[in-house]
Amino acid sequence: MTEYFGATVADIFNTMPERFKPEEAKDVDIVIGYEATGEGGGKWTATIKHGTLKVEKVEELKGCKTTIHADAEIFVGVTLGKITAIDALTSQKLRVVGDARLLMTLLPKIFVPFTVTPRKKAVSARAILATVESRFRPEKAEGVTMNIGYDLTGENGGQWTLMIKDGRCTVREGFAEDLAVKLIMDADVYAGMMLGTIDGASAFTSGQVRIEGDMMAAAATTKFFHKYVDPNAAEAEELICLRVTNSIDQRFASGPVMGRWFAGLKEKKFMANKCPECGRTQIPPREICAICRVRVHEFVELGPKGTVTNFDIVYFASPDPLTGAVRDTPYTPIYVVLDGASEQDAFAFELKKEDIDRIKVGAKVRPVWADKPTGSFRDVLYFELDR
Amino acid sequence: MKKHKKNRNVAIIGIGQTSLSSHKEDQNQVEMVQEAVINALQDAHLTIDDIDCIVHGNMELFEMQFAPDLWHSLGTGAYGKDEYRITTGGTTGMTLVCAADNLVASGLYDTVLAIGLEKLQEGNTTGGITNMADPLWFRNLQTGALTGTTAAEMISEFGEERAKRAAMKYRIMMDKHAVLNPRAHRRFGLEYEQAEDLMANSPQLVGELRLIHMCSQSDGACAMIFTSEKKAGKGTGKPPVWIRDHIQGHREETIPNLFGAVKPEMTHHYCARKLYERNGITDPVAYFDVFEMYDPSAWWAMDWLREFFLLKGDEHIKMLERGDFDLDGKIPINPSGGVIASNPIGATAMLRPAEAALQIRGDAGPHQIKKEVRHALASGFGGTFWTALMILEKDLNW
Amino acid sequence: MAGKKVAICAVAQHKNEPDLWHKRFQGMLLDVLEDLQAQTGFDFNEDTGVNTIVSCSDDFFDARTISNNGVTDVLGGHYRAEEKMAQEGLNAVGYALAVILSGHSDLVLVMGHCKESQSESRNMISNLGFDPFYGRSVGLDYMNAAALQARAYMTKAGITDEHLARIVVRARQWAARNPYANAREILEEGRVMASPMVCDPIRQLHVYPVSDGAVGMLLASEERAKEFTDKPVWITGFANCMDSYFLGDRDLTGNVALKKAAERAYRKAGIKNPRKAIDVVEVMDAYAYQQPLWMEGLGFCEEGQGGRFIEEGGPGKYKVNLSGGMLAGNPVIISGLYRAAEAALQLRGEAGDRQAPDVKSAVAHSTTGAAGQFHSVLILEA
Amino acid sequence: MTCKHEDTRNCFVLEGKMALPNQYFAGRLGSKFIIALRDKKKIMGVRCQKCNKTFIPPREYCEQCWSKIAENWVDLGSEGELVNFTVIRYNDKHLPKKAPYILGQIKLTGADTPLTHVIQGIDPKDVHVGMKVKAVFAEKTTNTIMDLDHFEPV
Repeated sequence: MTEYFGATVADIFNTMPERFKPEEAKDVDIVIGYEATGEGGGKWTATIKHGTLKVEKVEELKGCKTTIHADAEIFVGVTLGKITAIDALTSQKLRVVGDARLLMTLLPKIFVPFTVTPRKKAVSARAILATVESRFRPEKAEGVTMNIGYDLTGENGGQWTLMIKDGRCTVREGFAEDLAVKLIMDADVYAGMMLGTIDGASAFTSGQVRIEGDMMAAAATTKFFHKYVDPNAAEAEELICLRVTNSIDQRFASGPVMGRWFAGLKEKKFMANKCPECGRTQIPPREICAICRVRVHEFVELGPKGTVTNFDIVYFASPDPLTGAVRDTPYTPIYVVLDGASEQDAFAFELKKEDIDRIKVGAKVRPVWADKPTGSFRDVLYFELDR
Repeated sequence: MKKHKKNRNVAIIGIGQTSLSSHKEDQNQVEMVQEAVINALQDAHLTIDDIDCIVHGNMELFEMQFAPDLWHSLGTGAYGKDEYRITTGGTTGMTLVCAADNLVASGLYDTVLAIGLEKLQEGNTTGGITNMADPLWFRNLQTGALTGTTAAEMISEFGEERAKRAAMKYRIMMDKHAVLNPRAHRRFGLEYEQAEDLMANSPQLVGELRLIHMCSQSDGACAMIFTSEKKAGKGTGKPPVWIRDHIQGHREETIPNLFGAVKPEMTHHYCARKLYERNGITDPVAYFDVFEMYDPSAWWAMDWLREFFLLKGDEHIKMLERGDFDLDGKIPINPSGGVIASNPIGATAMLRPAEAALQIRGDAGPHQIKKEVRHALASGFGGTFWTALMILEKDLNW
Repeated sequence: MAGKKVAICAVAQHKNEPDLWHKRFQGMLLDVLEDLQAQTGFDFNEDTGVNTIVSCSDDFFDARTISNNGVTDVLGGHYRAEEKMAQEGLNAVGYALAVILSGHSDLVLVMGHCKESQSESRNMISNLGFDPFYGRSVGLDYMNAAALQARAYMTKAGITDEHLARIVVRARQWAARNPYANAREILEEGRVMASPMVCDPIRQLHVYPVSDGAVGMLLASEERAKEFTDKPVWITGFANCMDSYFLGDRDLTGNVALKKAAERAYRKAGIKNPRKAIDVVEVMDAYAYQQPLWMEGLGFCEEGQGGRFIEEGGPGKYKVNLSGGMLAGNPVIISGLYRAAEAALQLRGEAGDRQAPDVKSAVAHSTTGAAGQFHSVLILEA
Repeated sequence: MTCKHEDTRNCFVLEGKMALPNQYFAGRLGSKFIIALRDKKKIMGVRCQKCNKTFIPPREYCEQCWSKIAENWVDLGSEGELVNFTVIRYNDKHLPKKAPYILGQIKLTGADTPLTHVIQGIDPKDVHVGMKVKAVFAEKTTNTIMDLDHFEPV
């Protein structure tokens, strides 16, 4: 199949089950359809239900809640992060029928990202052993005299001894007579351990590695050497990225003016303040009237009912940067000139979900208050149509 | 109205940009800044020793870097020099140019380098913008930074079909310009034939504001060098471009009062009116040869053209429909592709006068306007509807 | 520049407080604005009033993206130009000077605010002023960076723990006379020397206290100044200078940046010998050791002679920080603006109990960054 | 004016936080520096031939003469001299160690500029300028300068 960026479209779907995080998908019940067009393309469905995943290659996309469509190259590029998803979506090179938010929210949560492992040239155990002398750290092996034997089995195997003495390390083929410890394993397991693709501890517990002699000495040897660096790894440049959440606690002062506003909410009242010069009612109140540039002292109660002057229907909510949570859409912020307010000074709040379909400019609305207001932004639940 | 006066004339003599892209993993902040600074110095045929003063700006809560100019000084070349850091949100880049203009005109400094930057990839753009809102009230409402009200108003004023078509034509025109600009971030290769499809199928964000209408999020930096009339043209590389005048108009932070039953004069309109008045410009459309506008979305851009050019009724839509804003039109808008194509926030508003100056010099590259550009307008936008507006001239003859 | 072209017509300070929990920035700034208007009667008329405001605040300290956005109205910035100096506030005065000299505006309002008490730790904020890989991760912040500078400088200049105590005691004595100062309690040397080490050799009482404040001033061109005051304070010199970012690249005791900034500012003001020409000095001494160090940089003391300077009563002789200085508490972002305001009051003869006789010229200094990476110097004359 | 008297009856303090996720890039040069530290336990500096100075941490250009020095890597060795220090006696979230800990400026043998880093393995009261120290590398990587965990007396 045709490769793009070192992977095929099929690779993405073949690796899906192993990349799936069932614990994150416990509450998910969805069928997602994928269509990659052009060379190397095809159609797949992913059925995710209560922590289970079924991936199928299909002829037709049927019964899908959301379908994702793109040219095969775009498909692989976006999945690998080589092509910016939002750009592909903006230019319609990637299309989503249904809920486009899945790309940004659900999918990153329930799947480990798809990556391509660059095909490395195999490194032989012999080549790694050839670097042992140069990786030796005499400062860590002060006063140590020890011979360590490696019995590497399999096709690329052989027998070697590492001899540590007088702050030097030499490697020779075959076994020396007084081995402190002998490590027996397949040569490929040794190579894997040195490259970091096989975990040493689990290789030992699983019996892939056998140790004869002084167990403690075997454990101590690792610190005598610098880590082996794969010479082929240099082909893919590593660019360091540091991910960190910077968080500083704050104490925001209300001051007397906003303090009065919140005190009003506690009594289920909208307390605006009124400019002594132009009579404008500011909601929420401000210390000054920006237009007349005079301090505002007088508070007046507005509403609680009002007239809608403008509204928005939000279909796309950005995820919370810290939690990744996304609020339900659509939701509708409305702009309301409350009864008694000056006509340019609208108040912004959210409309009750059930009223979204019937909202229009000029509609009369009323606030719905929390049972027990505490003087916070949660005291008003939403506005609803006044009928 | 007082006439505009200036202690001495100020020229733009160097312009440097980095590429604008969604990611720059291979550079840290300093290195990105330095790339723009070196490009500007080369453009001006100057060395860092020729610079008297640096003006730096970005929006530091995006990168979460406190007093970033202090670290960035490694790349800005501020060591041993005077330095200012001036920021005003989205308008920052333009404010830096205004500041450089003031600093040179004051006589305190002869040659000033201004640098605006943002590395949005290093931060969280949405979170950064949410932190703009008052922590006591609006930050908790989380109604978001996007609004579809302009779309709704244009639809009600000009009819659904015409309004939607206008916004989409503007959007595709911007992409056509961006395709010609090798530095632009998003170059999709959109065609006008796609308009219908995009109007119907681009994901909806808020009301009729769709994903395709919105600006990008980019990494990048822009540097510009300014000098006095006396020094301009002496040993510098490119012909000077003159800053004639600039104006800034801010607004109180409360936004809902823009959506009441009556609307206040828009800051764009206010600034344009004042700026033209004090410079004796009566017909801006006839006067200017190009306008680099800060256009965060296609809907806003269409609406704002009417404000900036002090037009009435549907004149701005007619102009778009006639092709007046095209690259070979009467007054081309954003030959660079605008903010819709590239948006490294702290540099975005500086890219407007930078690109306008390139047009005046005639060396913008593939997106150069064919006819001669003598008078250019550039705008910045930010905060809670803040405006910065600047007039650039080819000749010192106003 | 030379000459009296731009004047400070009025200054207003909000009292510095350790925790203004009941006030937000807007309220603090409005107090300052009303004070300035009461003093001068200026307005915001489009043609004849203030149409350019240079503010000073910080996004981190305010915890707000675009910190000036929240205060545009109380600065009078509605439909006017408002530019935020995102550096220490003394640079706002320097930039406002340029705005007037350029001809762009003939009146500029400068307004700064900061509440250090709002964040849980100002050291956490300054830690974010270091680069993410080499500086933040080892825990650098402005206080421990200052401690590194303190040790190096004290060794070089022969400054003892006792000298530092003397500086703090003197600062508090003057602060007690300054109604705007935060820490006004008189201290004994013994108490300073017994205060706990926070970051050797810096003790708790060597550190400026956490402070909330706001300060403003009205600047006018030569032609307009007389409309607003009969006691103009002229700005005759301003300059600033940047040193290297990495602490290791720097000579922490050599005042490289401050010397250059001072030299450039003095040159503009036509000052050859500051010791003779300057009557009062306001330096931004966030930590006690900084007072003699900055005095060296400003040219009032030979390099490396800070210890002797204290012994010989240099601070008294040159009338350093009659306000109590930053050691009495100003927020870090606007401490220089307070320095300039206090220097202006001295020049106007309005400094109350802390007034020095016959003040004709003054220097105000500020610094930002770790261990004084960046310095600003303002020269004022009556 | 000092402070206007206000009615503070309705005033309160809202507790909140400023918190955002960031991802910082070390850049190509910085990555090489950190990878050398992490994988090879080598502390590398960059040398300006013109100014005859070797700098650490790395930077692309020499700030003094503005020449490109990015690839002039020099192995600085892992020992040096403590040229300055402070004992941090307060605890705060941004500090990598519990107080009291020593923050020092260490001039490595091959470098001209000292590096600011943590000193351990000595009582704060015994630490002194001029002490010889050596690098101790971290067991676990953080991909920062803390891959060099601290310096300790030789």
